[in-house]
Amino acid sequence: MHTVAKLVDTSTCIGCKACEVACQEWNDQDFTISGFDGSYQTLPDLEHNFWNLIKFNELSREDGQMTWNMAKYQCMHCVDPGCLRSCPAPGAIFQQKDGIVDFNHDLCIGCGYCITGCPFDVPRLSPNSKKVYKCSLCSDRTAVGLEPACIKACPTNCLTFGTREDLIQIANARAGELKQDGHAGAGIYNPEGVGGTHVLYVLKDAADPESYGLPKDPKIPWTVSLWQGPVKWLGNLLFTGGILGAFFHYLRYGPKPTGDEEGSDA
Amino acid sequence: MQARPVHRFSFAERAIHWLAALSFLYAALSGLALWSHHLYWLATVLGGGVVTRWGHPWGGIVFALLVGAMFLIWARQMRLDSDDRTWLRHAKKYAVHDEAGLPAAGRFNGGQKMLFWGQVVLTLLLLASGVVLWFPEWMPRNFRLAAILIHPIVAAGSIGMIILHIYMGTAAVPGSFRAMIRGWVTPGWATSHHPKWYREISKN
Amino acid sequence: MASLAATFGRGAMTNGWTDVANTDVVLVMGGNPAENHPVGFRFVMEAKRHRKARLVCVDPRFNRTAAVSDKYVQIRSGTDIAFLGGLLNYALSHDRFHADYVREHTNAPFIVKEGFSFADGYFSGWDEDRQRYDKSTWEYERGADGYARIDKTLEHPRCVFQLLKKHYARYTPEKVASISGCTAEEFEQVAEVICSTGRAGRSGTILYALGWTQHSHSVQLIHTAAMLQLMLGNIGMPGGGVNAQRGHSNIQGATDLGAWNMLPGYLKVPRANWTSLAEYNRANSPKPLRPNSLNYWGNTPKFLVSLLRAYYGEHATHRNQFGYDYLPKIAEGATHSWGYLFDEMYAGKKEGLISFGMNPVAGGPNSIKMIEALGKLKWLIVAENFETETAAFWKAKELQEKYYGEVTDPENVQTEVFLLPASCFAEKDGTFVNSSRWLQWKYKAVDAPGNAMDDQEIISRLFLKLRELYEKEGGASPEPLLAMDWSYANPVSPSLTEVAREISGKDVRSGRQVPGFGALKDDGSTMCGNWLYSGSFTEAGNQMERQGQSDPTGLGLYADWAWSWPANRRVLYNRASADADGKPWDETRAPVRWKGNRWVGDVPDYKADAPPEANGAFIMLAEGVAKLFAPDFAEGPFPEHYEPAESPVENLLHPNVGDNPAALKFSSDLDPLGNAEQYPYVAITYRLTEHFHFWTKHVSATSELQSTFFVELPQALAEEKGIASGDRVRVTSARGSVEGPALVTKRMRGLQVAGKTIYQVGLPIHWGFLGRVKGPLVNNLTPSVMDPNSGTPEYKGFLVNLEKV
Amino acid sequence: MPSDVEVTRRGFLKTGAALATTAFGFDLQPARAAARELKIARTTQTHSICPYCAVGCSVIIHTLGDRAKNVKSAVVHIEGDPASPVNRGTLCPKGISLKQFVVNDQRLTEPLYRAPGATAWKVIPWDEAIDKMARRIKDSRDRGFEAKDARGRTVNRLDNVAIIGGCTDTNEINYLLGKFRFSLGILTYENQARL
Repeated sequence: MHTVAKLVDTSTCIGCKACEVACQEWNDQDFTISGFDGSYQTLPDLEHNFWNLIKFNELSREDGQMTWNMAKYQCMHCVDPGCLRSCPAPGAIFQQKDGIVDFNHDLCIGCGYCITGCPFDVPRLSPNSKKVYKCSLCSDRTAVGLEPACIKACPTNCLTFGTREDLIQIANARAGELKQDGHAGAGIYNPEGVGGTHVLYVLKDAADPESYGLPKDPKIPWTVSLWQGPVKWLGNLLFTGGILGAFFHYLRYGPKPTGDEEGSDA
Repeated sequence: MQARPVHRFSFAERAIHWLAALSFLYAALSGLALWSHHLYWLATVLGGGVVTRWGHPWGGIVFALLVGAMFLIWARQMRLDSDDRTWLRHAKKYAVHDEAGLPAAGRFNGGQKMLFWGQVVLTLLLLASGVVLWFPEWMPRNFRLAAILIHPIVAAGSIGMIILHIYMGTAAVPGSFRAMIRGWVTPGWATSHHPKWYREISKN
Repeated sequence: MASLAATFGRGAMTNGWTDVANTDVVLVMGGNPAENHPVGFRFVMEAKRHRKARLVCVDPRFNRTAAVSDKYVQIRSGTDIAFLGGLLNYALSHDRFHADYVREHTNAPFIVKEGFSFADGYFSGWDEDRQRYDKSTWEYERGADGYARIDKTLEHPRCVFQLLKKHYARYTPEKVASISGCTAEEFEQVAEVICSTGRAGRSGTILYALGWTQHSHSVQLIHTAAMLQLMLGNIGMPGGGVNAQRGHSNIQGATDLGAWNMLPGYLKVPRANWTSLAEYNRANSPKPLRPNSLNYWGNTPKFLVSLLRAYYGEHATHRNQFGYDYLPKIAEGATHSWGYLFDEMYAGKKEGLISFGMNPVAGGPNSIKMIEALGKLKWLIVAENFETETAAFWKAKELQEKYYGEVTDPENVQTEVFLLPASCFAEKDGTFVNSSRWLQWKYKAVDAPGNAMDDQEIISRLFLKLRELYEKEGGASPEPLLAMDWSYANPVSPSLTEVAREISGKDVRSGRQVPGFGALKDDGSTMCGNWLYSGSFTEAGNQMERQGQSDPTGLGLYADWAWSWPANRRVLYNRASADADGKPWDETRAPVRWKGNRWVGDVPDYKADAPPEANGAFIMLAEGVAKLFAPDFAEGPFPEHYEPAESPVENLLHPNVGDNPAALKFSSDLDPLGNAEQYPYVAITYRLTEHFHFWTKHVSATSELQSTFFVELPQALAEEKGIASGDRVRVTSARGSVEGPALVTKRMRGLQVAGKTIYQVGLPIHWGFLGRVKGPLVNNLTPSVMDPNSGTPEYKGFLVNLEKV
Repeated sequence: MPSDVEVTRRGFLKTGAALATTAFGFDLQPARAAARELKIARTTQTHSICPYCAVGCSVIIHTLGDRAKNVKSAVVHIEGDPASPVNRGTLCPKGISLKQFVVNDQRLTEPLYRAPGATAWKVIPWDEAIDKMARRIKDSRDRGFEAKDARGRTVNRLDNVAIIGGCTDTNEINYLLGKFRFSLGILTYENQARL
């Protein structure tokens, strides 16, 4: 079965924030009035009710020229999602066959493990409902064949929606164009550390994703992997071993002699 | 011959112990529910996932407070002396009921003292890592990453110790359970398990 | 728009949004489309992606457009004419202009009368006493046949081409750099890219907006751009043009339907000396200046009479000159533009003001003067969706006193105010005309909330009540009012479809809709509310509703989508896309092609069946060709760099003439101008993509995106002043002051101008004392200095001081 | 807490198939149908044009109900119309939040009147507002109308009343406003186009 994906061509992002508002509007988010933090960015970071943020990165290059990198940030819909791996509530986080990683808030217990498990620091706990929220890739829209709201809104075709295979092709072609255009370092961002993502980026400087606000080499945190893997198995072993050990100890050695057996029932 | 009961645990000691035991049981079961999807049915039994997520930290807090109380009343008595160290070196003999040559135990033997100190340390670790996991939204990411590993490891260790403790306190050493329920033991029990203690209290 | 009309014949974006995708080079200057027209900007990105088009951005701020540009140059606000003049000079001196095009389609060969000159900042004819030009030397030399003389070799020393060359020879890269604050290298790099379109086979477009129109020399500035595009052969070409990106949904329509001193369709409101219809027609039907000029304005009588017939219905007869006398007549020399309106209001000469969806207090300029002027009115009527600063101007003192200088207490404001709840776009049908001149019909989706009323009903009920009062009581000259036709099926709330039919026009006798303005007559047998829109609602139905997708040329013309004025033509002046013989300059991008007996493709901007050599390509102009030399303007036939009215430096081209000598200035006590000693920094006002004007501060989503007014300033200046991002700063001009947090950025830098470091300060405009988010009115700072041709205020490039609070 | 038990069991039922195949796996990745319902599945769609800038984007206004007699329509969502060659369904942040412009508790719903010197608005009925305004306009016109100028030429003009606006309203309304202007003889008529 094909999987779906979003492509973000950062070389064409104008930071218009249409995707931000489209997301807010479609998902009927409550709007909160933000303060001023000295930049054009709407908020310093994602919020439980703000799932799609354009990060503005003002950089002056060595030759004195400016660049103003803008890139949309949201759930990456990892092929191997750290949130899902760390979630203790079965079914609260699930990965659809089309690759979308979504939350079922009926089942979410609000433990916040997914927040820690996510290598992109995306999910956010709502102080009101005590549940965790993030981009669902508009699974309600994609389920009926519509594109996600952010994709539809984007005026400059910076965002594209389609099958992951198609988008990887498009992204590679686009990176090739950028290379021809003098951006030798152009490439795509599809980090292997999480098995690839269903949100792909074209970057002018693929070696430096951090200049777009993207983590350089995201992986599921080793502590999460260790916990979900060996620690869990060893723990299971310990519990069963402990109980069985006690049982067989009793069979073999029996109770400790007390010295005055007859007094024990007094 | 009807032996005169020997007073071993005060009411306060027993109350604290059993409150700690109950809170530990709740924290452990609710924790195990989140430990593995295969044990998530425990959450159902305990009132559902949301309730479990809500109750587990509170259970832990209660347990930690009670461990604190135990620390206050028992810490002095739990100091390891040279006899205890010798005892611990020969703990294997104790396990197979070959107690000849083991130093006489005081009110608590070396194993019990180790359980005490082990629980004190592990509870502190559980408390610290647990608070981090309790409020992920306020915690730095590195803290959360550490806690997400430390908490289950420590919990597993703690549960392992308690399994041993329960075995020892019930089946393995008859009379121990009564000591913690009713507060007294027989002179024979005292003589065979804690002779040094028995000698001391008999003097008075 | 006044500029484009004079240069090309029509005051509108020449090409349209969809056409921008056809371009090879985009010059964005005086606009920030990525910020303010993001959806329109998508065609720039398409051109970049599919045609490898180069995007050049020239702006005082490194803005969102600059972020995706291929080349960015920072210049000082108000120096665009210098920069563009430099480009003209570069094209001419490097032979990078489209010579055949220039010869064929512009007035470059026209010979100018002897006596025309330019020296020391003045053209010939300056009248120091009257502070205006006598334009008698700015005329063509006429031959014996009465037509203008031309020299197709372009060698005659007084031909426009030679005069132009001489005029701009002063605009060397070094001069441009020292005026604008860029480097000569930066300028030349840009010039090379822009002028690469100066040949057949390459198109370049210019996208501009209010960064050009809001100067005291704005019309000349846009004329410079138009001249550049003509020199490069980019007018009439797909992917070419001078494309004004208009800021409001129906600015184009509102202008088309008559604002200021215009009737619908850019017919002039009569002047007092045009005492009869015949005199009006004589004065407004120009004579062709060349034998091949189609001179379309020669049809003025047909358009005016059809309009009068629509206005006055049965009351428009041969005997009463179709009601010509009912129209108001403007005194000679008078102009009733924005600046005069509020200056006279402030002087107590106006009694009442009716505002439909405008907010002068916030929109300015010089908000304090706006507020005080409104306080001198007897009554004010405002129809709006939301409570605006204008409707609530009397609250200014109470609501946000700290942002104002002295404003009057509410108790002392004697103006009676009516604030009427109007329906919004979704609550009524009707047409908006976009920047591309596309008339797009929309449908009503819901009822207006509460007792809000449709605007057509508000207007009609007022009109009918007034008519009733005049019928009952009489009064001053009731005739024009009683003669005005309001015989709609439902006069209280006319159906907009019915009004649209009236605008498009019909044959009075048959009652059939006319197919287009070609069918209009000057004998009263046709009626048409706006000749430009004639054909938008024909017997075949409402053409503006159409949603056809076909685009056979692949040039994005979309002839079946909505309806474009004039005559559903998509690319204006498209005849100029081909040479004298009708051969397209670029075979891959030909909007029209001559097929031996007719033109095919887009609706030709030409007679559909006239052979290529029959007429000039610019049919609206008496010359028949586009005007490089345009005597229409107040300050000269060629644009010259003048400093803003408030400038930090002297004019490097002619120190004795600094700013535009013909600029409109006012002398009330609220109109002081500042100098560079007191106010050393250049300020610019602008919009942000997150907001629309002063509307979206009522919308929570957009308020969340940018909740707070801020002052954008260069890092170097901030360091000098000890200001960190987020610190509260006060910006003061000679008119007033505003306060807000600083946004310190590397994207703006100090500019080296005439040996001085000049800093610029950016001020987004979107806040006020009402709305979900509030902030200062930036127009407290702006001066009431206006362009003499258009009356547009100088919102960009005025002087301020800056201090940390 | 029976409801929680129920919810949990429903969750398990939904994930049953996945459970069967990953009996001992810890990385449970159940696939299931989307839980969210499409909020515009059965709304009424109306074509419109964005009222903000002059790009002229087409939008689709989704309203509650199917225009049946007993429905009070309300805007539930607005998004771009893909049919338009201008925007092809895309919009800017202002356009995409148009719903909040239409459905907005700060909208004016009653005519308001402020008497000279007053410090607050007063709600007045429409009829009274129209009567009062017409009276003011007429009084000003009667005072200021100039039928002939100093040189005796017919000028039929009024210069003490002005109209501004229109650039955010439709052509048809601008046209009516023009008729209104010229019926009164008003000379000054400015709009945003020229600012």
